[in-house]
Amino acid sequence: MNEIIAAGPGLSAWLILAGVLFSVGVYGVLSRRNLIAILCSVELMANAVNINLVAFSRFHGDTLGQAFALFGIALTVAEVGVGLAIVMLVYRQRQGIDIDDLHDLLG
Amino acid sequence: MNSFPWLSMIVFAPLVAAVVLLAIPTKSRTTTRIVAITSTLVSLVGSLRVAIGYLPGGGYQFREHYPIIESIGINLDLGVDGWGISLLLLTSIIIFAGAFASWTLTQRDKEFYVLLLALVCGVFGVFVSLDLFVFFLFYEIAVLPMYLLIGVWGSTKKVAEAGPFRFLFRLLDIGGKEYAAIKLTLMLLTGSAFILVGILAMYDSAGAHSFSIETLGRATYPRSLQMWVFPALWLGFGTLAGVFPFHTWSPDGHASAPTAVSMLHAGVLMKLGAFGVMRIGMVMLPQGAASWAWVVGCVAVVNIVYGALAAMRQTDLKYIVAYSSVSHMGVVMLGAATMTVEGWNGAIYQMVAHGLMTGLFFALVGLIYGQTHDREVGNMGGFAKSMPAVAVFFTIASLSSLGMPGLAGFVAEFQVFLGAWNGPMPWWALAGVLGAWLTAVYVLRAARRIFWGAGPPARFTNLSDPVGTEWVALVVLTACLILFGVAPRLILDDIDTTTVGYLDTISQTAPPQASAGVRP
Amino acid sequence: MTFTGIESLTLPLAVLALLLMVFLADLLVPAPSDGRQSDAQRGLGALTCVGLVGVILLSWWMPQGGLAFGGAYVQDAFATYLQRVLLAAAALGALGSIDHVDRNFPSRQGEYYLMLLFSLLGMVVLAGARELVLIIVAFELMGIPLYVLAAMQKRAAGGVEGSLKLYLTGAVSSAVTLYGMSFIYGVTGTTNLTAIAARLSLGDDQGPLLVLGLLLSLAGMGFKIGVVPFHMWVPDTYQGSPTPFVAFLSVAPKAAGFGVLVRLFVEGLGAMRDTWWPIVLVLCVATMVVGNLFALSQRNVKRLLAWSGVAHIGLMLLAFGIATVQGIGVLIFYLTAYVFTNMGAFFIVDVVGQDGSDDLDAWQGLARRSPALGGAMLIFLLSLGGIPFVAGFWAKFLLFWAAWQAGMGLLVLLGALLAVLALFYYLKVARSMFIEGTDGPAPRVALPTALAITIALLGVIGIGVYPQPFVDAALAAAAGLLGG
Amino acid sequence: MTSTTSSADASPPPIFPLHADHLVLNLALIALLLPLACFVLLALVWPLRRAGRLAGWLSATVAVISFGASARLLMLVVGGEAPLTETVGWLVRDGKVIASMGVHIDGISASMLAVVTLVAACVQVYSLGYMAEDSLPAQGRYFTYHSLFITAMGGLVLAPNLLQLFAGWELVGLCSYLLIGFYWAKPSAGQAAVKAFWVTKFADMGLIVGLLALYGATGTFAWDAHLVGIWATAVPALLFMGVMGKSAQVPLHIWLPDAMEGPTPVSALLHAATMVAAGVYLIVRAYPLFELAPSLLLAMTWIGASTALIAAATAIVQDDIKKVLAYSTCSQLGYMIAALGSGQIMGGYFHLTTHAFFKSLLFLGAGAAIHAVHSNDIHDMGGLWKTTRISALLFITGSLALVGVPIFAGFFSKDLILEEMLEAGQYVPVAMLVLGAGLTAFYMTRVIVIAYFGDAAEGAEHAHEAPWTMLLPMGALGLLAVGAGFGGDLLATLWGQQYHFGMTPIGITTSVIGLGGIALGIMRYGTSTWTADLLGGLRGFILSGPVDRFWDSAWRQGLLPFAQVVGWFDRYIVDGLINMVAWLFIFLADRIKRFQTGRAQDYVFAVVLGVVAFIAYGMVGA
Repeated sequence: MNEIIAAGPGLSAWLILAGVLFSVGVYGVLSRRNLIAILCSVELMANAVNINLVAFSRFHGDTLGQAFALFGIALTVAEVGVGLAIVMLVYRQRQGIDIDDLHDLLG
Repeated sequence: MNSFPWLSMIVFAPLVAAVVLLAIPTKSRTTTRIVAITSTLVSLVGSLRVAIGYLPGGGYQFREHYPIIESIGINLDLGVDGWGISLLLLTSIIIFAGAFASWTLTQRDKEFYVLLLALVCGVFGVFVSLDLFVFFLFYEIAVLPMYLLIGVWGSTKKVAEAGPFRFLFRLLDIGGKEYAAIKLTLMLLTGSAFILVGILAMYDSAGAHSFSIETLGRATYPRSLQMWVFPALWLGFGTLAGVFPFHTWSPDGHASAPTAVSMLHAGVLMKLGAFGVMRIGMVMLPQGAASWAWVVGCVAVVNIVYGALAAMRQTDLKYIVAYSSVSHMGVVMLGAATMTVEGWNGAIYQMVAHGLMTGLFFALVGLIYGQTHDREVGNMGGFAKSMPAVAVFFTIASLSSLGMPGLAGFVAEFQVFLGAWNGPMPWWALAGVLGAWLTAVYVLRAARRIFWGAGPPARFTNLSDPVGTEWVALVVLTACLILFGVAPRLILDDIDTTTVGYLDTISQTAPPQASAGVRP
Repeated sequence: MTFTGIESLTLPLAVLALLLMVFLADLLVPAPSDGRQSDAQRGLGALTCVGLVGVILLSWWMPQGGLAFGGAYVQDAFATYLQRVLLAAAALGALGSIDHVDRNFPSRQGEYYLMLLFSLLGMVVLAGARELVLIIVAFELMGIPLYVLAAMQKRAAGGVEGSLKLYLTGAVSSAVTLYGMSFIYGVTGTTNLTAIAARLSLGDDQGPLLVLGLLLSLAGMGFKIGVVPFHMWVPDTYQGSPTPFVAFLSVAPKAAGFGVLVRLFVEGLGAMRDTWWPIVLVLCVATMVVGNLFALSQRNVKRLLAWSGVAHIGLMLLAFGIATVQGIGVLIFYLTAYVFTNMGAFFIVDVVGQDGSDDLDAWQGLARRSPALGGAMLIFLLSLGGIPFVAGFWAKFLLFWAAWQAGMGLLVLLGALLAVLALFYYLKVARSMFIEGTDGPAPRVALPTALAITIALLGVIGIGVYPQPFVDAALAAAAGLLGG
Repeated sequence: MTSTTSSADASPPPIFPLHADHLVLNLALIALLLPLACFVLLALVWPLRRAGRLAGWLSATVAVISFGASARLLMLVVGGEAPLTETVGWLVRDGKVIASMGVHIDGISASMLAVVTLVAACVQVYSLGYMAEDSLPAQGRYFTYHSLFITAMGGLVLAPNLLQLFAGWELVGLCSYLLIGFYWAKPSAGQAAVKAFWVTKFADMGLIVGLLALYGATGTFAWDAHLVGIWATAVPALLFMGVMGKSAQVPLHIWLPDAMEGPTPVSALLHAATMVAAGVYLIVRAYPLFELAPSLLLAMTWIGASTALIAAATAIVQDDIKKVLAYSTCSQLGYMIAALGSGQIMGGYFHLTTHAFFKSLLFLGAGAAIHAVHSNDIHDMGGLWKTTRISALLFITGSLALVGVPIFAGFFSKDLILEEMLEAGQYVPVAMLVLGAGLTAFYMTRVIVIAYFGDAAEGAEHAHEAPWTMLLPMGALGLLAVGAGFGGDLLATLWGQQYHFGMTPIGITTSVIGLGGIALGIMRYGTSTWTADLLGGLRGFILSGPVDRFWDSAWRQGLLPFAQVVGWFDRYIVDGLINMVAWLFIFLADRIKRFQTGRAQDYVFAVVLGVVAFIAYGMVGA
């Protein structure tokens, strides 16, 4: 493990990039009020993971990570697809997609 | 030895009856009662059969064995010794009487009997279990139905509380039957959490992969373990036994509960706790018990005197009787704490005596309350005129509770005091004797205020003596009180054999100097 | 990758086949355009249920112990046990859903059962998955249909909101899980759990990134089973979703989630137990405490059961954290008991709530209006509370038994005391049913629902009275997994 | 399965070992168990009990038979039958009997049994007439209690050990409670009954502890055990505490005057002749224990003498004829205790027997007067001599015996006491007792003068003489009151002691003082009206009941408020803490609800927080 990081700035840079992207995504999820924007942020987090996977794959010199990333992309797509459907339901019910409007269930 | 499974019959007859009651879609009050009473009669006959068939010489007899989870050492292992027999008899007598005492119940009587019988099954189970786990299991069964029994069929005392804690009283609905029910249940189950921990600690430490009481009893536990497991068991079981300061469920619970439930709970269930402390705590953890005996005894003394004083202050009839239970259970615990033959004989005997006595008390209180719908002693007076028989039975119960020779209470208390005098701290006996006097003070005061005086107040015009089946409970319990008071050796010999056997085992595992060092 | 060992995939394939059958049937059955109920649509639920029973039976006839996908999937005793639990939960869930679905969204019945089966397929695979990619795929296969199912009541007030909350936390958690797994892969260079375990057992320096990966994965999984602090969706989603689905949601994903936790952290990263154990311990305590405390003041029965479910997860987490044969055995036994208990309880919630309110007030006098329902609910509540002669008692007791032997005495005490606290709110429901209220008409109970409740009840009592075969099987399954 | 032992041990011991050929034992058992059978019969067969008269005759017959058996028994014992003890095991410890029940027959118990059954038989026959005006169920109840009393008292007297004696002791206390409260509808009767029970039971605490200590020291309840060290004093001292309650010694005498609420025959039997003498009997019985405690004996002498004097002084101012007699009983019991304290068991016991006869006679006579005028007040009885001459004569006979006029029974026993005490050098107590004798003469004269010869009261003029059922037993007792003094030799034989009577200076002094008291009484009350009272302030002080007031304030300002405090503590502190815990949970649960905000982003935020915490742990911990 340590040798991986020690191997050069290459991998670390990618990992840091992925970490930053992931954090940005998290920040987006937490701060945006528009549901679509939140979905985008989720997508950003997923893509950060993909960068991670691909970087590791490149580093290990095998394709396993890339395959993993492909699966990840597919899953994210499915997930976001369902997410959009839910957003549509929200819109139909409330005529808006502001997440702050949704707090009927609590306590 | 007869191979007929007497103990199973005793334990499960009420359960079978409960299931039968659930299954038959009867609206008939009489059928319900016949089924219930028949099952209690079966248990009573079984208990008598076991008591008569028990051979002198001690040890567990009438053994039965059925596997439950053999792989981790849990079996339905049944058997009785002298202690078990006494308490089995007590339970079957009380429940037999209790089934009659609830005869006049009007609402939802079928459910009532189902729960009552389920509870009784648990009580019987505890007294005959030779498997610690099954012991615990039955223990929990015995505790839980109480919630509904009190919650549904209980009676409410409206307290108009003043003072700084007013808000608390209103918020928690103190005085309500639901409050009493949940308080009782939660306090007792909190206790059982400690019991569980103790049981697991013993199982683990013994390393025999068995919950068998005999197997665990043969094991020796490190002193450090005993030093904390015993108090855990004492607190756990002690909560049910009404040990100060965890007794406060008892007055509220007993006061709110319907007659038969009060009878059973004060009469038998509190004994489960004391029985647990002695049978599990003291016999199996002798070193821990010897080291803690002085605490157990001192708290028991507090119970006796404190309970009696608190009873003196009460104006609600049921609270008086309930606090008297707190006081008298102190006598049981005092006997247990002495770790002497006399003390233990007396403790077991006191369980029987107090069970019968308090059962009789609650049956009578139920009769009175059923007619007056008032439990305030101050409102009563002169009831002997319209209910002379109730007055007589009440007096007998009072006399037994204050230790009148010729009634069971004296035999028990006197032995306990003998044990206390010869135990680690002789002054305990003084407190016990003082408690007996205080009992005389409050119980006769109550009797005088209820029954004596010139005729009942105008609002109680329709009072009458018990009718029909209501007599059964009173007569049976009184007869037993006198019988066990006059001829104690009917059961004392068997109790004694068992006690001596246990104490021998203890003295082998815990050398006498361990207990000699108790006196600080 | 070859397809040798396809016979090991019997169970997932059977579920898939059933799924296709239902799909086909749904295509063939005409959906009433006006949204009215139809027998044919109702038949879909029956088909699902019967099919699932068939699959359960099949599980006794299929080959055991085989590998598939080159070791990515294993049909060992642990997987089989867990799958039977999952299938039973699904079958029971389908049975209990028939009436509800028919009442509330009659024209979308196929959709409902298909989603249920999709999710189930994911779970069934998850139970045997020993490879990170497969785990992730199965995890999502399990999760995504749940978002859909949660939103089935799309016009009801909280329906969409509950689904959205589930979705948002779920999506973030998935991303976190994936992120964590990417580190595990990155450090170990493999995605196969057996290979990871082998690498770790060599005693390599594990490094901070592996720890990071491990913790992130744990966080993601924690969402699915509802561990504090990833639990907050639980009560809201339960409240907003169709009740029979909640019955399923409250047990099956938990079982599958625990299955994958065991696979990943015991089988794969067992060597790093010292690292993850303290965190699990903290989570366990937090989950028990938070679940019970929040449940205390609930007046909505669905929310109450949701919070109590959180508390139960805390207890199961304790069993999981012990990670001994006894611990894992008890964990899956606990799940078994929990399936019957919780589902039965939720079905009754469904019956009582069919008039629109899940509030405690609607429960008043239930035991008088319908003694059978009241009695059944009481038994479920007692089982949840861990009272003797019902399944939950054995679960709780054995858990404490195992925990004690693993040296966690204080946690046992805490658990036992919190169990008392839990009884407070369980008895609150009992109080409503038995003590308060007056006579009135009994709530309508449809035949399938009644059947489902009865089966759950039989399960609860059956396990309670004769637990030995279940306990032995669970311990044997755990022993197979850990080689104990 | 545990091993089975031989079934020989299995059979329970026989309840009572009846011996067909053992006359002494059988007589004792008849005297003891026949009343028991009668009690059980009356208690269980309620139609019989409620029939009243029949129950009364049955009970009285049984009492007479019981007396017959006791008398025959006494004769046999006098005739030289060896002491006999027959017991069955009652309590066991470690397989060995530690306490047994049974009968112990020797001179003391046989003579006491005869006295008890004799007085009981007289009183029961008397009651047939006295109680005739009560309702039939009440009469049935009355005689039921009486049957129980004979059994209990017999059990006490025949006790083979102190434990059975204690059992009988408590049971006679119970009978006392029941009979004092016989008119339960009267509030004062209820209070008196309860008070009697509380006070005696309070004293019994000492008795119980004494038994415990005795057992602790010797492992038995035998009265002839050999005690050493502190227990040699402590055990008898504790036993004596019980005696003080039962035998109404100052300051525990307060219950006895109140006990006069019961029917008068009850006062005669329980509160004059037998039950209150049980304390004296206990000391006599357990004298081997008391002997070893000289300091205790000294204290007993002083307590007895003080009681004799104080009670006699109190009796002077009472207007209630029964209260006069009650205080007189206290006073006479003081004589007995003082005698025993000086080591004169023979004298004390002799006085016990004579006192039993003349005091019960006095009570029965008083009962006849009350029966005649329906009032207890001596002023309502004025001039009864004219209408009820026979009972008046009998009452005067009893009075003379009490006062100790020579040839009457009381003279001999009192003389014996004083003489022996003087020999023992107890000068001050003897002086107190002699003074008491004078007071006794004075108050009895006062009663007789006012009640029988005073100004004619309205009720007394129409009074009728008592029926024969009342007069017959009074006559019998009257004979004894006159003649029992000559039984000293008999008693001495039983005790194996020498007794010979001789006129001594102290006897003469006492007689003279007694006659002086009589003269003073006649002068004081025979000539002037009672309202002009010489005693003035003293009278007021005595009537205000200083001892009573002390106990009353101990109850009202000590025990009751303390119980209130305990009750408060229990409700608000002990229970309050538990409620507080419950409330805390409810409060907490209510407050933390707000953390579940309902906003999805907060939920995600929680997830993120958790993740961050995990990462932090990973960074720090790993």
